[in-house]
Parts: sequence; structure tokens; C-alpha cells
Amino acid sequence: MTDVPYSREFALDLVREMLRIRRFEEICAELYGTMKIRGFLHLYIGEEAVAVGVLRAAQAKDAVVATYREHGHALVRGIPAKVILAEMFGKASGCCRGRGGSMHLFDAATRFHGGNAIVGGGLPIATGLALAERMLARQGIVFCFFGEGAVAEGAFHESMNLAALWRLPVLFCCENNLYAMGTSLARSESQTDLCVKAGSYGMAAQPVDGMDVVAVHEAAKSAAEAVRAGGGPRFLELRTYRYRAHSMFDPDLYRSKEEIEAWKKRGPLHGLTGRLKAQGSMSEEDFQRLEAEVRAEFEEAVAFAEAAPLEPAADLLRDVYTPAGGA
Amino acid sequence: MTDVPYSREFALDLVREMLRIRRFEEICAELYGTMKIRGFLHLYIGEEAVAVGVLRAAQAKDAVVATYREHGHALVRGIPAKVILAEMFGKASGCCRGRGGSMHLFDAATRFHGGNAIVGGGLPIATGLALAERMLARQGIVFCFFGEGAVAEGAFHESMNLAALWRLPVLFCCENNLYAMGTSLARSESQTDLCVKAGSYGMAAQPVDGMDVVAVHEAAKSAAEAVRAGGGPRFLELRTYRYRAHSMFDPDLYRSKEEIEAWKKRGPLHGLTGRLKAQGSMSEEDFQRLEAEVRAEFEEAVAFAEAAPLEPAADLLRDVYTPAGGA
Amino acid sequence: MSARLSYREAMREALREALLRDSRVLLMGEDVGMYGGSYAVSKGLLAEFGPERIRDTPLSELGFVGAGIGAALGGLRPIVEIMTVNFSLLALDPLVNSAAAMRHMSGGQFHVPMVVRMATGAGRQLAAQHSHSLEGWYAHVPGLKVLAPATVEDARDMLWPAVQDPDPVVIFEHAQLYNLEAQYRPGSGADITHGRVRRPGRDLTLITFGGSLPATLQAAETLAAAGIEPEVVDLRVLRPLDEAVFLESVRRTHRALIVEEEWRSGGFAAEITARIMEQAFFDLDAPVQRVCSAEVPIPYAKHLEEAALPQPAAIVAAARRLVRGEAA
Amino acid sequence: MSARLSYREAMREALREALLRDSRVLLMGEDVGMYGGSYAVSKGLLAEFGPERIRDTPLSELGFVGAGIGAALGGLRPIVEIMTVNFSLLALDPLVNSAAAMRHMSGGQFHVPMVVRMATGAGRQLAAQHSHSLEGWYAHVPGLKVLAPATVEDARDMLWPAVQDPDPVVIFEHAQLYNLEAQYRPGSGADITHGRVRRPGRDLTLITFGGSLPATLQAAETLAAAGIEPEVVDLRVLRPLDEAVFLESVRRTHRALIVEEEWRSGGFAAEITARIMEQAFFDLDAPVQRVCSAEVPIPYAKHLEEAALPQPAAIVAAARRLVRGEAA
Ligand SMILES: Cc1ncc(C[n+]2csc(CCOP(=O)(O)OP(=O)(O)O)c2C)c(N)n1
Ligand SMILES: Cc1ncc(C[n+]2csc(CCOP(=O)(O)OP(=O)(O)O)c2C)c(N)n1
Ligand SMILES: [Mg+2]
Ligand SMILES: [Mg+2]
Repeated sequence: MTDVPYSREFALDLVREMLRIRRFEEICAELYGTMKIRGFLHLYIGEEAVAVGVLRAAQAKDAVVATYREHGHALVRGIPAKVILAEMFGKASGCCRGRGGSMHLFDAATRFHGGNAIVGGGLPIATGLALAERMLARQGIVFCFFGEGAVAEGAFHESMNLAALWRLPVLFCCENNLYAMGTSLARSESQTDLCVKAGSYGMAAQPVDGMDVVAVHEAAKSAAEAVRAGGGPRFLELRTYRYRAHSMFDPDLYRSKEEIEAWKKRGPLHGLTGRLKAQGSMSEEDFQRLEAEVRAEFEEAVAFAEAAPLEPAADLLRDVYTPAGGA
Repeated sequence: MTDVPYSREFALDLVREMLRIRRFEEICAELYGTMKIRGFLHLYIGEEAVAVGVLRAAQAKDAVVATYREHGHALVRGIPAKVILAEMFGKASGCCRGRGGSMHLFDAATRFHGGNAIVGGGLPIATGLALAERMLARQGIVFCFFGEGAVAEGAFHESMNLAALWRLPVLFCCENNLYAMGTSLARSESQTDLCVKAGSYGMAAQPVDGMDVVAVHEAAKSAAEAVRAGGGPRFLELRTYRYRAHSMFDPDLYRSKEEIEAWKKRGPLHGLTGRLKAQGSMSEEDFQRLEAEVRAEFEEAVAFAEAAPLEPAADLLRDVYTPAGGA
Repeated sequence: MSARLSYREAMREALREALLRDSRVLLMGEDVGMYGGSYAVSKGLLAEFGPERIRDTPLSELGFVGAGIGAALGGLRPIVEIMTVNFSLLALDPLVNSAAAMRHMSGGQFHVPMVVRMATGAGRQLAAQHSHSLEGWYAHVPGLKVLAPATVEDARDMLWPAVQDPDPVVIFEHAQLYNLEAQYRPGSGADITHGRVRRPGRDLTLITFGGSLPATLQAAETLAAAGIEPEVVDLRVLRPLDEAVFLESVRRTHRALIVEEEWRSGGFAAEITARIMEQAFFDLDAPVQRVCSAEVPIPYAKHLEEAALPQPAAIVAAARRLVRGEAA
Repeated sequence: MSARLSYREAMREALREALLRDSRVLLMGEDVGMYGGSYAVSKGLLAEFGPERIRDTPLSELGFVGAGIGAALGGLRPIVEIMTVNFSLLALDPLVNSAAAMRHMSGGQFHVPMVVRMATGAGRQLAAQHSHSLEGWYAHVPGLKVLAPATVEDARDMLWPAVQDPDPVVIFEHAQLYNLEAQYRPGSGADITHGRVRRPGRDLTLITFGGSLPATLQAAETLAAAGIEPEVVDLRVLRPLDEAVFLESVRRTHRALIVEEEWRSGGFAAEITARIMEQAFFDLDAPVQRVCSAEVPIPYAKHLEEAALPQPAAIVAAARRLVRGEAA
């Protein structure tokens, strides 16, 4: 186990962000139990290293496209937890004023483009966002997240080709957690090496240990740099695992307890804290302080979401179209 | 130039079939000029070796799926020329009673499943036909033709994966004539080696000189055997060229005269006749006899199509649904 | 021979029946097997029938629907499940351009005996990409047949005739119906050509289908309690449309209100209105009215979603206005 | 400042105008560049504006329409061309699930200033997979705006306001109109919110749009010669629908006939019928009627295709029956 090659400050930031996601998701699960959150809820527990490691390589000018399993990405990207939570409570103070819910978090301020509940639906959009960056001669790049299940969709194929053909600045981040709902990768892809698939578009592709936030961050940094330098799109296969069921409706009968337990041993959070403690850059007190900060942040967020007002039903039709004069 | 490794009979059959396609297409072009044929008309001139070489590896029990550029396939498969021509005349004696026209030739007797004017539209259907072969424990395989332009479509991607994942008996025959309407392969695919693309599904793939009917036939025979033996789908990239414009509306401004002329030098028909004459298996008289036979066949076909009746307009709604009791 | 069944169980029993009666039948779609179906409809079928016939597919709606068409052409009797109507947009090309057109375009040579099942509708706070209702789009397409079972009996009994049908049949299952329970009496749902009067009445005709039937029946009871006796017609079959069933009713009641969950403009209710206009205009005492969804991508928040959907109270209010003779 | 232009040239001039006036505009689609557009609309534009702005795409309808959405979100003003409405079925998912829903679903944060142009309609013997009309489907979707320019002026002038519109706009160009020629007067088509009376009249209102306008005007002349004076309303904008223009007319003429090329059941004519039913019922002297296409995948043979489509003779016959007061 090599040393974590970061400043104490940055290392603790990575711990904090992963911890924020972990605790946030746990709270969401509870709030689902008490019916404060409804609809479909997809938790990111186990996959924290991916969003944190990748998005810490993103700059403010970049755009982010994610999926329905996007709380983690939204948090790391900087959407305030209270605004995300208010959204899931269906409140007017939510980032989408309660219209989107868990699967559709959007935030213009951080160029967070959702939240897409169509599997594969984000890839063409990310491709177009990248086209705009290039044609408008801006320096941003696009981070596009999607699950390995999306690889079978035509949208994946068409987008990979377009992005590679036009050499667009997109970093395709495939979160390979081995399952799409109950369907394992081996039962859905004739070729299970996703980097081979990506490579067939002439796109540089790299597998990454998605349980190791350092590995993820290093890979994302260098891939993002290459993309930013105009080298065309790149593909990262982030090998990870979701500890929880697909959604709150999933009886999770398609995989074994042993498999889940084996992956839990490789947990991204205690993996990093263990290394930091071993190398003496973090103490148990540091960790407890982070825990307390995160707890306080989310207590406040829950209170905010609870207290937040509902949008008047009379405003239902607002924003179907842009009001005259607006944009 | 090696000897053509076939009996005189089979070699002459190959010549005859290519000649039939060539002359048929020339007649269609003329008939389009005189407005006997209308709508979109896509000619196969230059590509004859592909349909002939591949389909001479097909058995009666096999199914065939083609595109809107399918006159050649239909002829080789055994749909009578007069019935095809009557179809293009919009007559009731046409194979689809005038409903389909040039782009939609169907024939149940020869398991000819069209004629599909949606680029890529045939691939999922071919995959399903192959699934039926397997699940009904029949011995047929499916020959699926499509242009290289279709490779960019999501339908290609999804079908290749399904067929490979389920190890279905399909032979995917990609007619790579370098252009999709006015768009060259290099301007539409980030990866122009189509066998690499096919290989990324874990599917055996082979490039073939599509101007050499012997090469095509040998490749198709062994690929079809492998598919028939249960080895799963295979992919052939048939490198060919269309001498004519995409359709009768195409001003053909996207490629050079020189390029067309260079390909014409490699013409599949005179390539084969040249070799056969050189090795003494065919004389000029043989060829002239074939020409005469073909001419007679098509003269009769044109007369038949001319004389054929129109379907009564009162029958317009027939066959939108299967009549009660029918199937 | 009568048992209490949920709509979900009824559908599962219908699938079992089809799989047992005809060895050419297979069920294919995303997560129909190992997962048990995203709405748990096919739970247990994998164990009973094995992975060839209960066939999990990759996430490839266009591909596996197209493959279903090919399978049907090849002699199988595929039942293809699409998780949600929103995702069916990915498969409209093969459904419209191939399945629906095949028989006609081939001059009667090839037909496509395929069943496509999909969940439709809102009401579970799933927001804009999982909640739409597009039954009317499918009902617009010549060559398709479109069914909307709204009762446990129909869920149980409409599938088998659909599977036997030589042409492509699309079945819409409103996601809110799956937990509906009722006493099941065999046989009454096996007709797939007719609509049905679900409640006789005389003062106006409420015309509905699928997921809107329960709200409509509930509204009818409220109206009855207030002395207005509505007749409730459940269309059941959207294409080919059984217009006789509602025209006959409207000719008696002289008033019609259509209730459905699609967006109002261009929804299927417009077609029902047009049929009545064309064929029962002189029988009408008041203009036909519609209660549909608000014209908005369905929002997540519960109160907004409720405001967007046709609720019993809105049906009651519209019916009252109609009977009192006011234009809406 | 008046010139004779074809509809095709008008559309090309409109594209040039948009490309010249706004550097964020690009035209993307299959064969828009090197080939010059499958209907030759964009011929010459590649040479003038270069391959970045006149962007040929691979055959990937889903991908490049989705990319158009992303490009619009990113600050460009893409004009996306889909060759034919049938192929647009491959791109309905991004159009409905993303483009149309984006603004509402994101609580007003993101909007999609994209224009999608596509050829629609039959009449050229292209058969079942190239001949459909699905304007009504798009007009059903909240969040989209839908235009159907039917004249040279509208072809020339509706594009620029559509490009400036902050929301996604779908433009239908009937393939039979491209060769239409007319004297062009600038400015009259620049409104994209209203329908228009194309021929004043008093005896009945013929309501139509897009490719059916010429046949309807032709029928109107035949009727006028026989002493029946129809008013002809061209909807121009299918969503948001300008109902005032036809309601006002129907209230004067008391009779309405809708002409359009979609299949009858569930086509857009049904929606027009429903609006008249709901808002002008008491003004009607006779039931509103529809002349639409036969419910059949459009066949290739000329005589069958003609039999399937709304012809002037059928419009005249229906109008006569309507004015004589017979139900159809
Ligand atoms: C087009 C489409 N098909 C099906 C679904 C239903 N669905 C939602 S999530 C999911 C699994 C996706 O798996 P993957 O892409 O691996 O992402 P993960 O959930 O594992 O993060 C499915 C099938 C959908 N939302 N969209
Ligand atoms: C889905 C779809 N998109 C576009 C078209 C229009 N179109 C017809 S043929 C063609 C070119 C196809 O090229 P290719 O697949 O290489 O076949 P080829 O014509 O060269 O035989 C195009 C773009 C279509 N028919 N279907
Ligand atoms: Mg996954
Ligand atoms: Mg080609």
C-alpha cells in the first residue's frame, strides 16, 4: 500500500466528500422509510470514490452529466445538500423546485446537467455540450457519467462515435458496478471488457480501480488533462460496486451476500482513511471532526428541507415554456 | 491470378447471376427514365459479386434480410424477375402486389424478408429470425445484408451485441461501398476498420474483396458453415463499390470521376469472365449465350410487368390486418 | 371457480397460461428473469420456464423489440416487455416502420404475431421520464392493435387472445393498477375487440380506459350519491376502436365526458370526441368534454403530480357542469 | 423587393439568413453538407459556411439529435435536420424525454434553443417507410413548439424566429412543397404564434396545415365555382395552437371541415374537432368533418397512394355534403 500522494488538506477533502456522500445516502434511505422522499431512489453507497475522485479533477468551467444515481455527483460538484434534499422532499426550495426529485437534479450555477433517468440518455447530450465548448472556443470539458448497463444502448454507440469522430472534449466515465438492476454485465454484454469496446471507437480507454479514490483521481486528472489539451474524448472504466439494492423497490435476489461482503471489504472510505492513518496524515479525531461537520451539515439540511415551502399548485404550468422576454 | 476453383457449371452460374443483376439494374434505370418505375431506386451495379457470392452459400431453409438496395439479392435468391419488375411497376402481380416497390421486396416462398428502407432496420429483425431458428430447433441461418453506413446506427450496436451474446445463427454481411449517400466512411466512423468494430462484440470478422466473387463465395461458405455449426454469429466486411449514384436523385458530387473509374477497372463481372476465359472454362460464345438468355428473361419480364393488372383501389385497406381466420 | 387476485398476479397467471399452452411463447425484456420484472409481474417465471423462454435482455429497447419482430416472423410468439412507456420511444421505429407496416407492405406475405407489454402512466412520483401516457400514439398506427386492460379480469384474460392474434398487439398496463385486487371470474375478459359498460347509467356517459377507470368509477359513485347517474364505458381496446359501445350510450344519455391520463392536446380523448361529433352530433344536448392531464412533463412533487393528473373531484365537477348544461 | 422563389430556395435563404445573423447557428444532419441535403435544401451552404457549421453527421438519428440538445444547452443555436419524419422515430426519446421536458424538469434552469427540421408526408411513391405524417404526435408534447410552413413566405420567414426561440421548435416541411413556387414578399411569415386565413369565405371553414394547404385551396376554388364560398384557415403553428383563428371563423360559417394528411384515427384533426366541440358547439349547424389519409401504411403504387391521401375531389365532396347539411 503506497502512501497517499496528496497534501493533508486535499486528502481530508477526499475523505470528507466520500463521507458526505455515504452519510447523505444513509439519511436518504431513512427519509424514504419515513416517506419524506418518494418515487425512485438510487443510492450510491460503495461507489463514493468514483464521483469524488473524478469530479475533483473537474474545474468550475466544466460541465457534468450524470444519471438517476447522481446524489454523490451533485454533492461533490457543490450543489448544497439542503437544496438537493429539499428537491427530494418536493419543495419549492429544491434545486428544481420539486419538479425533478432524486433522479433529476439540475444546477445551472455548477453546470450540473442532470440527472437523467433514461439509461444512456446523457451521452448524446454530453457530446453536444462538448461540441458547444469547442465551437464557442471555450476551455471547458464535459464529464459524462453512466453505468455499465448503458453500454448496450444505441445511445452509447452513437455518442462514442460522434465524440471520437469529431474529437470532442468529453471524458466518458463508465461506472461499472457489474449490475444493471438485476442483470450482470456478463449476461448483457458479449464483450465484458468495456475498454475494448471503447477502444473500438478509436478512443483511449483505461480501467481503473473504482474503490480506490487515489487511483480514480490520478486517472481522471491525467485523462481530463489530455481531453482538455484537445486530444479528443477519453474513456474511463471505473470498476466499482453498489452495496445497496438498485432502488428501494429491489429485493436484491440476483447476487450473493458473499459477493456483497467481499466488495465491502474494499470499501473506498475506510480504504482511504486506513491508508491516511497508517501514514500518519489523519487521526481518529480528524475523522470524528469530519463526521461531526457532516452530521451538522445534514441536520441543518433536513431541517431546511422540512421547513421549506411547497410550490403553489397554481404554478404547475410554469416553465413548460420560457416566458416571453425570458431565456 | 489463380484459377477459379469451381466446376464449369457453377462458374457459369456465377457469371449468369452477376450478369442478371447488371442487366436488370440497367433496365431499371431505363424504366425509371420512362417513368415506369417511380419512387426511390437504388442500383446495385458494381456490387454484384457480393449478393451472388454470399447467397450462393445460402440454403433454401435459410432466411435473408436485405436493404432498399436489394434487387440483386432478390434475383439471386430466386424471386422471379418478372414478379420483381411488376412490383416496381406497382402492379398487382408484383411480389407485394405493388405496395412495396423497389425498396420493399418480400417473398415468403424464398424466406426473403425485405427490403428495409430504414438504415440499420434489418439487423434487429435478422437477430430475431435467428433466435427463432435456434429456439424452434431448425437448421436455418440468417443472412443479413446492410451498408457500411448502418454501422453508425444504434440498431447495429444493439443487434451485434444481442446476436453475439446469445450466439445466434446470423451471418452479418456488411456491404462496404465506402459511401452512405454522400458521406464517406472516413467522415462517419471514428474507426474505419469495420472488422475491428465487429470484433469488439467478440464476433469473428473478416474483410473480403467484394469485387471478387470467388473470394466472396469462399469467405461466405466458410463463415456460413461456422454459423450453421452453432459457433454463433459472424461478420463479413465485403469491400465493394457502387458505380452509380446513390439513387436516381443523387447528383453524385461527393466523389471523383477518377475514383469511380479506378473501381470500375476491378469490375466483378469482367473480373470473373476474364479469369474463366484465361483458364479456358468459358468462351465468348458461352458469354453471349448467357447474355441472350438473360435478355430474353428480362424482355419477358418487362412485358409481363407492363401487362400486369393494377390492384383495385378498393382493396387499399386489405392486409393492414390479417383477416379473421387467416394468418 | 372464483379467486381474489391482484392485477399483477392476474397478469402473471396470464403469462403462465400463455407459456404453458404454447411452446412458441417466450417472454423477453429487461429484467424479466433474474430480477422478476421491474414491477414484479414475472416473478417466479424464470424458475418455472428457464432462461430461454424467460429471456433477460441487455438495455437495448430498439434491439430487443426489433428482435421480437424477427422472432415473430420466424415462427415464435414473443411477448416483449418494455419497462415503461417512456422507454418505448426508443423502440418506436421498429414498431411503426416494421411491425405495423409489415403485412401490408409485403402484400400480405408476412405478419408479425408479437405482443408488446408496457407499463404506462403516472401517480408514483417518478417524474418526467417515467410517467407519461402515450396510448393514443400507438392507437394512431394502422397495423397495430392496442389494448388497455383496466380490471383484474382483463389483465388475466386479454393476454391469451392477444398472443394468438396474428398481428402485433400492444398492451398497456397502468402502473397504478398492479396492486388493484378483485374477485376474479374466468372468461369475461377474453374478448379483445369490444369495449364494455362498467356501470349502467342514464344521465351522461363517462368514457375512459386503463388507469383512469378506477377514478372514473369513483367519481360515478359520488355523482350517483348526488342524484346524477352516469354510465361508465371502459374502451378496453383502443385500436381497432369499438365505437359502437360509446356511441350507443351517448345516444341514450345525450352527454359525454371523456377521462384519460394523456396530455389533453392531441390525446386519445380528442379522437373519441371526433367520433361522437361525426356520428352522434344530433343526439348531443351539450358539447362533449374532456378531463385529461395538464400539459406539462409530469412533476415529482406529490401535490404537483396530483394537480397534473385527472382526479375524481375534477371528473365530478366536469360532469356536474355538463349535466347542468353549462359549457366548460 | 419581391422575387419568385421556390419553397426549397426559400428554406435555403432562411438557413443562410440564420447562419449569417448568428454565429452560434449551425446546421447538422445526414448529408446536409457534401451531398447538399437529401432534398437539396442546403445545397451550396457547405461551400459558404464550412464543415463546422454545415455539419454532416453519421447515420445516428438518436445521437445527433441528442447532441443537438446538448449543443443548445451549451450555448449554440443548432438547426438539426432529420431527413424524413419516419426516421425521426429513432430520435423521439431525446426529443420527448429530454428536450421537451428539460426546462420544466430543471425548475426553469435549463432550456433548449434548438430547431429540428424534417421532411414529412407522402405523394412521391416512396412507400411505407418514407411517407408518413406525424405532426400530431409532436404537437401532443408539452415543451415543444411545432410549426408547419405551407407557403413560400412561411418557409422563408418562420425559421429565424424559430432559431431565436429559447425553446425547442420542430418544423415540418412537406416534401411535396419543395418545388412550389411563388412570389415572395418579405416579412409576412415572421410570426410563429398565429394561424392565418388564406382565403376568406362565408359558407364553411376549411381548416388545414402544411402539405394539405394546396389541395385545400384548390378544392376551395372548385367549390367557389359551384357557388360555395369556403374560408380556408392555415394553422401554421400546431403547438401552442392558435385556436382563436379557426374558432372565430367557425362561429361565422357554422360549418367546419378539417383536411390533413395524417391517418384519421388520432390525427391532429381530432384535436381541432375537439376544440370546436368544446368551444363552438352551439355555433355549429352541422357536425365537423375530417378528410384525412386512409388508415394504411402508405403504399408504393401510384393509384393506391393517391387513393390513400386526401385529394381535392374528396375535400370538395365532403364540403358539399357538409353544406347541404347531410352527416357524412
Ligand atoms: C432506456 C431505459 N431503459 C430502462 C430503464 C430502467 N432502468 C433504470 S436504471 C437501470 C439499470 C441501469 O444500470 P447501469 O447503467 O449499470 O447503472 P447503475 O444503476 O448500475 O448505476 C434500468 C434498467 C431506464 N431508466 N431507461
Ligand atoms: C434511419 C435512416 N436514416 C436515413 C436514411 C436515408 N438514407 C437512405 S440510404 C442512406 C445511405 C445508407 O448508406 P449505406 O448503409 O452505406 O448503404 P448503401 O446505400 O451504400 O448501400 C441514407 C442516409 C434512411 N433510409 N434511414
Ligand atoms: Mg451498473
Ligand atoms: Mg454504403
